[in-house]
Amino acid sequence: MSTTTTQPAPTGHQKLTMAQALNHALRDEMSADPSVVVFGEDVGALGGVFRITDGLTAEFGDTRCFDTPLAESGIVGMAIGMAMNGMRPVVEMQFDAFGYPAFEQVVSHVAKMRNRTRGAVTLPMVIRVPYAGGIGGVEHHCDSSEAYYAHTPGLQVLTPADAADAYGLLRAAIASPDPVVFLEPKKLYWAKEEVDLSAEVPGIGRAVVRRAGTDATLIAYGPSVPVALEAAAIAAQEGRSLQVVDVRSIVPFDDETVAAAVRSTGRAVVIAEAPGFASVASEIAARVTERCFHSLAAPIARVTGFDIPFPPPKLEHFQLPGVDRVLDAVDALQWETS
Amino acid sequence: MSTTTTQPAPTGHQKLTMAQALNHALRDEMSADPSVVVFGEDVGALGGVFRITDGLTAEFGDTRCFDTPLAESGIVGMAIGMAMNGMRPVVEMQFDAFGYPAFEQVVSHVAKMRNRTRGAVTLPMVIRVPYAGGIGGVEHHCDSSEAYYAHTPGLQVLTPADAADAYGLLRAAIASPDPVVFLEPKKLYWAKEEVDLSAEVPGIGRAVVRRAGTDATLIAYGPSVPVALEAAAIAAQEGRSLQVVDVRSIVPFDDETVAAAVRSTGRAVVIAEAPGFASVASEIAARVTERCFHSLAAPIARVTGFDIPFPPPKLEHFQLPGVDRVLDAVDALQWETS
Amino acid sequence: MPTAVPVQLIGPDGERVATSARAMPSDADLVRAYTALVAARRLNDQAYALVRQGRLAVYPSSHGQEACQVAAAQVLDAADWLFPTYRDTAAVVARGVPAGEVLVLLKGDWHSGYDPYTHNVAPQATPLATQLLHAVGVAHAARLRVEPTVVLAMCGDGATSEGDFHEALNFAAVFRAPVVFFVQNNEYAISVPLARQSVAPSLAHKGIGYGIRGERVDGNDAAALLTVLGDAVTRAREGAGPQLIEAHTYRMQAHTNADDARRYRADADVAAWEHRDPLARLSTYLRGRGLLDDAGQQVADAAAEELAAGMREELFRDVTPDPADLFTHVFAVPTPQLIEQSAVVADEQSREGALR
Amino acid sequence: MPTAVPVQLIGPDGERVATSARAMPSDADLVRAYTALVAARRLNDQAYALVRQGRLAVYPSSHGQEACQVAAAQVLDAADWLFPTYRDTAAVVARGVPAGEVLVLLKGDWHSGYDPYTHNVAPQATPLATQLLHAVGVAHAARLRVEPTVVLAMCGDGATSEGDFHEALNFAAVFRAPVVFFVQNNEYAISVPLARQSVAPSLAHKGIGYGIRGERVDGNDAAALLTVLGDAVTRAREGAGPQLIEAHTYRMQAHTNADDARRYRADADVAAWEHRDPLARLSTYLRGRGLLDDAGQQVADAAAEELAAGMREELFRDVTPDPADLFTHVFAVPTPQLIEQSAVVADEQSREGALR
Ligand SMILES: Cc1ncc(C[n+]2csc(CCOP(=O)(O)OP(=O)(O)O)c2C)c(N)n1
Ligand SMILES: Cc1ncc(C[n+]2csc(CCOP(=O)(O)OP(=O)(O)O)c2C)c(N)n1
Ligand SMILES: [Mg+2]
Ligand SMILES: [Mg+2]
Repeated sequence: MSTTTTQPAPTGHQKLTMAQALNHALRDEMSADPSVVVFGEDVGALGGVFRITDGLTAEFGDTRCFDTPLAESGIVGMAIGMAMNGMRPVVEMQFDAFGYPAFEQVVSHVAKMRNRTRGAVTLPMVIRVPYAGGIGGVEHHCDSSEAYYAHTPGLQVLTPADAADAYGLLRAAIASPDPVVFLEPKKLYWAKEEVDLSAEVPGIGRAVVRRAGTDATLIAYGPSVPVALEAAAIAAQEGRSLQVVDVRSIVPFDDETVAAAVRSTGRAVVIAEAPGFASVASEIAARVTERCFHSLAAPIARVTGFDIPFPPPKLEHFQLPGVDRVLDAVDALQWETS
Repeated sequence: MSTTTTQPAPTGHQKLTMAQALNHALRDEMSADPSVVVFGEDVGALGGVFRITDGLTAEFGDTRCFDTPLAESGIVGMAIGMAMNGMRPVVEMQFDAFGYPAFEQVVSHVAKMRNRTRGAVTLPMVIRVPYAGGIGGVEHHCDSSEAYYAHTPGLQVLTPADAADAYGLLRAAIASPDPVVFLEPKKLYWAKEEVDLSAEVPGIGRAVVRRAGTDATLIAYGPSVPVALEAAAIAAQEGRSLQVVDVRSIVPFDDETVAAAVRSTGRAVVIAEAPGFASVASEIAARVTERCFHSLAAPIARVTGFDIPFPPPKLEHFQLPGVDRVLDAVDALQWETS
Repeated sequence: MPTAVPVQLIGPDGERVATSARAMPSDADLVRAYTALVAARRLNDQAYALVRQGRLAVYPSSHGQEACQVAAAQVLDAADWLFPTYRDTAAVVARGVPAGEVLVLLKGDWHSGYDPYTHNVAPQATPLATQLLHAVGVAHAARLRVEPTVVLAMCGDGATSEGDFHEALNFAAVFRAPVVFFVQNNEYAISVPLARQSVAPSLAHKGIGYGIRGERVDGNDAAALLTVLGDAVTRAREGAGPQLIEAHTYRMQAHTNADDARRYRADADVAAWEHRDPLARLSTYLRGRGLLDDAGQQVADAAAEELAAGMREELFRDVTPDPADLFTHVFAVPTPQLIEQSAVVADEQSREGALR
Repeated sequence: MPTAVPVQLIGPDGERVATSARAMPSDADLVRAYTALVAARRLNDQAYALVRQGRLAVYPSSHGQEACQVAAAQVLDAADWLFPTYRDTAAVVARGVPAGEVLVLLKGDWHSGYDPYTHNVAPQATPLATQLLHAVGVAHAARLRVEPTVVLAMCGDGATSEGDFHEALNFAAVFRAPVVFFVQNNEYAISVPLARQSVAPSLAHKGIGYGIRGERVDGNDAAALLTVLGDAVTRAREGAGPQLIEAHTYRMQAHTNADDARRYRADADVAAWEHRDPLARLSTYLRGRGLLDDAGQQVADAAAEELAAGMREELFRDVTPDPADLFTHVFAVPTPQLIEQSAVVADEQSREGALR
């Protein structure tokens, strides 16, 4: 084991950025299981453009963490083959929009292999995708691409909203017997939090109530969770009690937790950066309505990205669901009718 | 002009299959506008595996309708360049799932070119996709891929449900200054109907009420429209009056027509073949609920494909929303509460 | 640089080609290949008949390409892997997978009917060229574990145009993955002739751009195929990295039964290939060398007939696939959503049952 | 077959290479190129400074690659097309697009700041290799209309690994599209060195697999670039179909300012390229031949300084992009949904305005 790695050893509670937490998760899984391999563009010597794979090649050697030629379909396709042959590949798509060249491999193979072989061939693999906006990226670097994956049966789709979840969910993803598209909210990479590295690897498919509240429920995931929490904090000052649910696992979806939360308040707003049309937010609004219709005082509102290509850096704040827009949506939840 | 073409001349009313209607639309647009070019896999001498381009090469020459090397990203990418340089390409993806290799070109370029150049470069092009199930196709030949396109801002997404609409909508798509993903329900290719070839080219973005009804509204598009109509016919015998709306234009969506229809009945079922999660059906349920919440006696139901990879031929009827399943959903619309 | 002319060991007349420097396979290998060829041809013909009888939904036949099919299977060791396409049913069967299991896909019962690990045969791939990357991954994983596995990955001439072909060859080259890419150039991709697919001197020339050795072989000459593919497998096994082999052959029938080949090629074009038939050629050669006689032919025919009988039996057996399977094999543990959805189907079925 | 050694006309020492059979560009062309080189270098340096000053979000510099940039623009006619990448700002400017318009992308005001039709320059492409296919389409459309257009399409060494590179070269070859594919091999794709990208003898060898003529040229030798690219453009214009040119150059700076190149390459590696600088080389040659003197240098410097001053002026001008534009340019006619959504923003803005 090399000594060049800069992170502290992974034991117990630590203050970590989400990026560091993800790095720890990779290291811990690579240590625990020699079949875990990490590859993609610039993940080796450079440690990834976001440094998520920092030090892995130095620590585990370049057969365990390595750079590939520049071709995303190639990366995912090769990962499929390696997963077929005993490995647990974790691959990185450098940015959201650069996952699209791999779309056929993801939809037609990653998602289907277990199914087409009736369970004979399984693909324990993780596709990590730094996604969404908020970092002033130029075009093609800010897409919220979760709907494409979530709509595709056979993929698990996870997205953490803080460092602790990043650590736990990535470990769970790597340990999963089935493929996971792991969406990392870029703008949260550098947010620091307490992380318990010795906690048990969590189950996939559990939403969590991040803040209790009685008047309305904000349903968010990934980059929108901090927005929801901030909105709830402000609303509290204005005398309105907002509950915040962090979806975490888009597929499988935790209907129980989300529906219970909405039932308890009778009003809800779904928040997501992606364009709203035919999105995960649409799904949440639709399925929660199906389950909670008679508990609802108002239709579930959606605060999402507009149905436009992601804007240039100077305009991106108009596209991202911000606290004000969330609070506007809460205000519009037909309070007079209750 | 060659004499080998077998279709009758395009004038006035005719009984045509949807496949023939599409062929007429291509021919009429190619005749009207020399910048319209058709290309893809097997669209030349063969006339397409579904014969939609039958006779075009013979009639217009192989610079107007031609085969390309076998590469979908190449086809769409080349179409982008041709559209940039004065042509109106109409390309064919041979089957739904074979459009996925072109996904990056579609999402990152086709959908965005007008936007990124602030209108300086526009892409008047049509991507034709034979889609959905019901023909006993093996894996990868039956996907309902509309959600991927509908979720992508910058694409118009159309799908006809009968021969007349196939003719009119394809002409409208080719005439449109912006890109259209034109989804052709394979299982309806051979259904024959009266088509008025001299009718005016319709506007894009208009849903249509296919059948009047007062008790509940069935909202469907493409391959599910005939299912909805059949369900409505059966329900009528059982004394229930079902209205049927054919969406036709998924993007832009005709909120006015659909919401008015649902308001008039107070109950609705959305029907679509695609897996339901984060789908166009989710969107329709969510947006109609947003608009009609207080007119609804029950939550809008969805009858969609399950969240599973498309089944093998012998099992596909379990996946496709059938008349019985639609009627079950109608029965479950909480009639006791009204 | 690939040779200007494809390697040929036995000419269309069944005679040994004097000019070739390449070694002839052993007599035993040739006899084994011949038996397999007879079986492969029978398989193709039987499948074609089963389509007409409505027992198979569709069949992309390798009629005329059987030498490629047989050689691909024969050059591999048991621990090696084969990555076939939809057209390579005969190769999969030659590798030992029961025909009935292979045809599950085209019969429509399920997407794939065999366990890929039993014979190390990947599911037959439909999305063109995608499987080549999986092959690279399998090979690379084996290499990391220092296993002697070689992967033989098949595709057609048309598939070489796809981006995944490029990425697969490049990845294999850069990682020195032991993959033999085996292109069956049958001159057509459905209706599109090779000339509209590529204007390179040959498809084997594509190797150069990746630093991969490319070779051309007569795809209707089982002997040449055994030698060329066998040598490529050996080189790959010895660490020479990936190899690209282009076999020149011809699709004698339509793309599938659903295709109408007369729309795009003349019967005369097909007829020109009749005399290059791989079976006749090897048969003549073996008979000339005294390695095959009427008795031997009868044995081969009997084995082929047994295969065909088994196919008929399998395909006339009506299987009612269980819809519950649709939900069971999406994830290791079904999601709550899938449990709900499968209950819908179960409920429908029980009500239907009750009605009966 | 590409040559074993890249074409070089002027050596790193500024001397004419005696061994090359290729013609030297005219004196006028070389002087013109030199002025453009000085401007391109100044542009790179100025942009770098503007990043540090927070006026540009990011800048992928072509420092060290300016000879490629300048030659790419200079060999084209006005009606020809240029397809640049994110790194080819200098080429776009050399083609005549105002620097201020080009930098709109990296400044963050909009995705692309120039009208592509004014100078026939496509928007700078970020998704790697995708633009090569657009180039083929533009060229094919021109060819169908029997226009003499040639398209020069640029990409990096890394981008050659993408599937779209393969599809673009093959489409161009099959359709004989007049495209010059111009690969600037600067030895790195962000942190990944060429050796991990390809093990082919050269990237120019990739042409062989498509039937495309490939050539290698010293990417720091403006003279060689003008000749090799110029000849390729001429061949393409004359109907010889697509051409592939690989220029051997080096990325002297980090991938962008956001990158830390020391993580993956030694400063010494970079230093080894210092003496191959394209500016110094052409300057020495021109001075040696009496085509450049101090006065001439001053003129070039002054023009470059004017360019830089213009850049500063443009970039220190604060532009407040209008959010309404976000909705205006999605479709020719905004959908009802976009009208609703833009009203949300307008309402927010008016309320914010009211608050002030
Ligand atoms: C990605 C993709 N695009 C299109 C198709 C449809 N398709 C199936 S077979 C075929 C032709 C393939 O030709 P070739 O690779 O030469 O193989 P052959 O059928 O001749 O064996 C096409 C276009 C597909 N299966 N996958
Ligand atoms: C499809 C795609 N994948 C990944 C990226 C991220 N990316 C941007 S530049 C780059 C390296 C490109 O290297 P090369 O083609 O050699 O060009 P250079 O930057 O050296 O000019 C990468 C990986 C991208 N832009 N597009
Ligand atoms: Mg073929
Ligand atoms: Mg480079």
